[in-house]
Amino acid sequence: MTAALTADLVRARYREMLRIRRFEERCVELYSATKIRGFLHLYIGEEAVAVGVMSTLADGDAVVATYREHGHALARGVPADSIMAEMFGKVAGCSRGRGGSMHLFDVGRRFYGGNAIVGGGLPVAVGLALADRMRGEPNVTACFFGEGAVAEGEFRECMNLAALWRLPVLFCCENNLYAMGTALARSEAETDLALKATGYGMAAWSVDGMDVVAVEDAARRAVESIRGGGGPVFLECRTYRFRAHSMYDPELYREKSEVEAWKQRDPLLVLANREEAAGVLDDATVAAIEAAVADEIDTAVAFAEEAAFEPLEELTRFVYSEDGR
Amino acid sequence: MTAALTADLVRARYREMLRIRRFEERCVELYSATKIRGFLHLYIGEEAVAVGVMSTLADGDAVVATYREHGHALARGVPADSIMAEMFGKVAGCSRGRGGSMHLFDVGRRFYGGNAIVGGGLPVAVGLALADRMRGEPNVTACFFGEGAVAEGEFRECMNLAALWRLPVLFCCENNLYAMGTALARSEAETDLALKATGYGMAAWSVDGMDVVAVEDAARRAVESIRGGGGPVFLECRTYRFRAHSMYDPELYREKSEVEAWKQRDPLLVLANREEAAGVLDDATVAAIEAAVADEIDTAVAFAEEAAFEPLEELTRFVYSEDGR
Amino acid sequence: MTTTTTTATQTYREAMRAAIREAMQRDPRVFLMGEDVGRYGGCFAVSKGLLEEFGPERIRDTPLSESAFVGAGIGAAIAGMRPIVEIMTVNFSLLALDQILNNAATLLHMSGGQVPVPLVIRMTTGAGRQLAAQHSHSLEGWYAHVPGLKVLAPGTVDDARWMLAGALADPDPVLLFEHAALYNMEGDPGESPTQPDPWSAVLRRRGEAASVITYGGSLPKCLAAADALEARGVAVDVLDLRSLRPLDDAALLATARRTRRVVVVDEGWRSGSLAAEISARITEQAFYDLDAPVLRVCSAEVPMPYAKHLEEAALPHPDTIVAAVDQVMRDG
Amino acid sequence: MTTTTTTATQTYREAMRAAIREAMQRDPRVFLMGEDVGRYGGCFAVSKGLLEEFGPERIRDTPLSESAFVGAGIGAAIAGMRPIVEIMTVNFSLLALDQILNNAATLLHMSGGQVPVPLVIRMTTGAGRQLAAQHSHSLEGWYAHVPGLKVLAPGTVDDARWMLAGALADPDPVLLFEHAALYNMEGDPGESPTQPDPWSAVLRRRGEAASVITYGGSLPKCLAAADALEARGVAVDVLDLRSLRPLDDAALLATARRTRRVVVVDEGWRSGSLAAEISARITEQAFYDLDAPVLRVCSAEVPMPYAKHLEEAALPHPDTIVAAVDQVMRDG
Ligand SMILES: Cc1ncc(C[n+]2csc(CCOP(=O)(O)OP(=O)(O)O)c2C)c(N)n1
Ligand SMILES: Cc1ncc(C[n+]2csc(CCOP(=O)(O)OP(=O)(O)O)c2C)c(N)n1
Ligand SMILES: [Mg+2]
Ligand SMILES: [Mg+2]
Repeated sequence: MTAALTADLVRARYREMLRIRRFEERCVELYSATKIRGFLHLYIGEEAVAVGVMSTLADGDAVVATYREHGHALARGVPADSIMAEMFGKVAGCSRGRGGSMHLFDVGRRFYGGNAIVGGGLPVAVGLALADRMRGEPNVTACFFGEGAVAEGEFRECMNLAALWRLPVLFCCENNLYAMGTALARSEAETDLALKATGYGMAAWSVDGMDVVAVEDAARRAVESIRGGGGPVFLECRTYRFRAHSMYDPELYREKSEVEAWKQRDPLLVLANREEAAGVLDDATVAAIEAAVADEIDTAVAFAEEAAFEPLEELTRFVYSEDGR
Repeated sequence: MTAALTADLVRARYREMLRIRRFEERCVELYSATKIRGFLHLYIGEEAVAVGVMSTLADGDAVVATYREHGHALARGVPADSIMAEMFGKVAGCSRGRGGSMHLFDVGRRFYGGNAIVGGGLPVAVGLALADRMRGEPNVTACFFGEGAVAEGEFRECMNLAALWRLPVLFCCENNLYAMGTALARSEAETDLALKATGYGMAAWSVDGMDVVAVEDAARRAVESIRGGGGPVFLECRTYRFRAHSMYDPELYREKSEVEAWKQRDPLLVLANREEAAGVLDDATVAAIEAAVADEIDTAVAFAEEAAFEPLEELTRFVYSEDGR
Repeated sequence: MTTTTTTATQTYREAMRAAIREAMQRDPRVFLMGEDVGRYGGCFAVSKGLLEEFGPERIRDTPLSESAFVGAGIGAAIAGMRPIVEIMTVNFSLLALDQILNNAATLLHMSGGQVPVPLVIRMTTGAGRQLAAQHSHSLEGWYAHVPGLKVLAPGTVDDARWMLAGALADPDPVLLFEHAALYNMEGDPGESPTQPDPWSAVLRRRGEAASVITYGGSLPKCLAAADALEARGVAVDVLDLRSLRPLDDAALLATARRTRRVVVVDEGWRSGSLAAEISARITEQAFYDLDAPVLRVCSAEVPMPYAKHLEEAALPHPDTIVAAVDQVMRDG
Repeated sequence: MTTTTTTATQTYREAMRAAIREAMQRDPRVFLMGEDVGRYGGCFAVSKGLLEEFGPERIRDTPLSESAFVGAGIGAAIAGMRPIVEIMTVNFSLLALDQILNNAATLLHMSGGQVPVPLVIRMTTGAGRQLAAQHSHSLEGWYAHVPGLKVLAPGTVDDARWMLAGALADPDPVLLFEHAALYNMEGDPGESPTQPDPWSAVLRRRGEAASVITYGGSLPKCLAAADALEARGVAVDVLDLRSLRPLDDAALLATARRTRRVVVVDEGWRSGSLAAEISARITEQAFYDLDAPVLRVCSAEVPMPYAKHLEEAALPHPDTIVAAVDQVMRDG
């Protein structure tokens, strides 16, 4: 498969990861400028996971993510301006300003959020897959969650239910080693996450989550197997969060040196250093990509700035459906 | 160890299992006579599990059971009369008539109930063990639950927490193949329950739950290892429920023939047919045991009949402690 | 579809079963999912026989994983199915509350209107069968506190037969509470709905002396109390709320203003009960029309005891309701 | 124990930390358990520094397993320890509700008095920080519905400093709700408790025009409203409930009877709010002493939106409280 990674694809993946990186860097500035509020969880360092997995999904497939989902939304094709507008709390936002950073939605792209309860998105993903299965649709539901979620009962119930009913779910575990300040070894008695899947009779494998090509290959195998009726797959992506858990995290729980070591494996560098990238990502190309990305983000920020706030009279809309009573 | 099973012990175990059997048979009559109400879940057929495990516990150890706990209470030494009085709803009952069949308690014997939420007792057991551990007490907490509970998130969270903190818990899974009408294979993607424990890095083994000697040997090994600081153990006891799930179960989900086949492995027969029992359980001995058991149960019923009901003025007692405010 | 036409009297249980069967026959998107709904026949035998008729895909037995299968119902509803999720009893629904409150009730709002959740969750509620402290809760009032949810409580065979269709037709999550003590109640639901849509309250008795406002399992008790009062020449309104969220304010105020004396009967624990909300609403909006303070008849504030005499003492009864009506008529 | 003596003003956060530290120094049975209470320093930094002082056994980080570690707290309490379990926010407590309601609240009763559960559960509650629909609930009123539980809501630095000891001294399960918006509030808790025990309400302002009854995160808003009214020559009572279960009925009735006009302020959703219970109780017991119906100022019935202007519009504010007081004074 790696052979299939043409120069175009190398550029495309690099660009996609850079979009996420620069988008979030801008979010940090906008947070300091109090344009963005609430919790802001950055995906910086983990871009290869969302980009690698999303590139294997079809339009009909569904996605469920967590509160750390800017990258997933961007990689799934949710327009940057509607995401930025959402974080500005504007009506033009992808959730009309009701959700904010933690609750990005885009049903047209089957992007079902944006769930801020750890493990809370998994049952929903199982249900989306159940519906596809009952209707004989060939879709796969990709569900992203952190390794911290593995300790939640909801995770374990869902792994069993999906395996028992052989539902088309890709359980994509983003193992960035920490749940806020809790290292995996202080959260799980057995830290080999893929091993857990065997307790549910589910196929499982681990992949280097800093290498977008490796993630894409692993995800493609998983998605093909799932689509072929092979039942759910648990995919552990070994990655790392370069930034704090959120904007309010003093990072007392890890050494700067550890962070630095992982930064040596920055997914942008890892891709640039792969042989397929040789000569493809020259300075001019990268500069051009940077420029295009900067453009897109500037446009998104301008769009968000100019967008309107929802009128106060609309406060209680969307509590119940308008076609309901 | 089996060698340690002297003639006295054979008689003792037989007698203990018979006590439970006859006690519950009487309960059925009393249920029809509407002396006992609410839900009544019978343990008949599974006696070897409670008797085998309890015989390995010390006074300081703690026990947490389910709504199917008459056998556990009796085997733990809770007096038959206080259990019967409880089911009659009398103030002399082991829970003052507040709990009934599903909520038998006897703190003096560290018997912490009697929990009617499937999986609900496990976190409590983990906490009892945590307290012992923090205080350096050598106690073990034995937690009984059915195989159906394995699907609950609470079970999975507790397995992980106990293993992570290496708490002195014996997880005793009574695998009687059905959760109400749901066969294990329709509840778990992986039906090898002991295998699941590996996902938590916990020691686990399975045992013939119809053979009290086998259960006792397995439980003794487990309890010794736990007491020795080896961390929690998951013990699967393969058993079978001879009666309906409760008083209202038409048993549409299993074949009479299956029930009959398991009755050939009645724990009373299995023990009687063991070599250690040869010549020990002659007709006279069995008759004497039957007589003694019948006596005990008659006394318990008479006690329950004569016992008083709690006065209505006491209705709202025990909502808060009386030494509280 | 003779299977769905109802022949004269049937039980509340049979009516609910007929409603489920009819919904499944009419709409292929509808399926029933929950613990022991299939092979066992339903823990209260409501779904008995449906597995044979519709098969295991649509009468779907689940493992004991309340959070996962309720959440799966949410996901399936989002994707266009019309799941009916059965939770054996409201006590166990606590294990699925994260999914119900944090997802079912919020997804439409969090997504800015993109993700409606047309899910129906059925569960039994209430005490009265000596099932003690972990199987006797009445938490429907709790659920009625949550914006984004709708809550129905069929208290008659008629509503057991016809309310479900309204719940399934609704685009938002609807919780249906069936009081376990009602399953054997008999009545004739007729061939078609006679009541208005499920969301409005219905006056089950009409009188001028006072208003008794109730729902679900307490309705038969209130009707019995009304009969007893009638025998003494005291005629009262008995208003059946039917929908606990939204509440039919107009109906509440109409009866309160007409009789000027109100008793609310609710099996929930008194403090923080739905009865408190009804009392507060009536007082807020009809204070000057009342001749006496709104009274509440609720359960004693005790985890339900097993012993029959204690459980009975903890619950509302026709005689305690009659006493409350006498009281509210003496007041002022 | 200089660490526990308080030097003049400190924040609500520091006061809570001092209370925990003092409890742990005084009683070896006390320990703190929850997600990120240790290495991370507490998600709201309440427990910052305690790991270094007491070590990982007594400042115990847990996995993300709300049901297991809350239940473990119950078991440890039963066995004689005095756990303080921290749940990051009330929204996540839904995952532990089975343990809290079906075990902590019922074990004493189900066992006929044999199994008290001396457990303290601390959690943050409330909105106001643009955390949207899954992180902004105010469910303390829900918990106050449950017999067997006690519920406290410290609304001042003083109570943050001194209430915990009372909660730990209680033999039954006590839930302590800390409104996240209060952590940076400053005050001087003094060297020892000045307030009565945690279970009685306290009059924070005294006036004759009307009574404002509130608790927790809404207290500062009510005090601001009282100031604004004062400036206009209108003096009101501001009653801080402090304990939501049990409720201090005597204090509720005393203020209601004296001013004859009551406004209840509660951040919970209006329908089924704790404010409804307070309205119902006052009406039941002091109907003839009231000059106007009890009014409620609550949150709009909407899952909390993210956008600042929408969130603010959904919550009670000093001006909406002032408006309600003006209203209740116009009434009747
Ligand atoms: C049920 C629940 N418990 C606690 C939290 C608070 N919380 C938010 S993110 C987080 C850490 C989750 O870690 P992980 O699953 O590894 O995802 P990551 O943040 O590392 O991407 C916690 C504890 C929550 N949101 N939901
Ligand atoms: C959380 C929860 N869900 C459902 C029930 C209803 N219920 C009571 S017993 C039971 C079956 C449990 O099966 P298992 O754990 O195997 O124990 P067994 O009855 O076979 O001993 C069920 C579903 C319950 N009590 N609690
Ligand atoms: Mg993580
Ligand atoms: Mg079983």
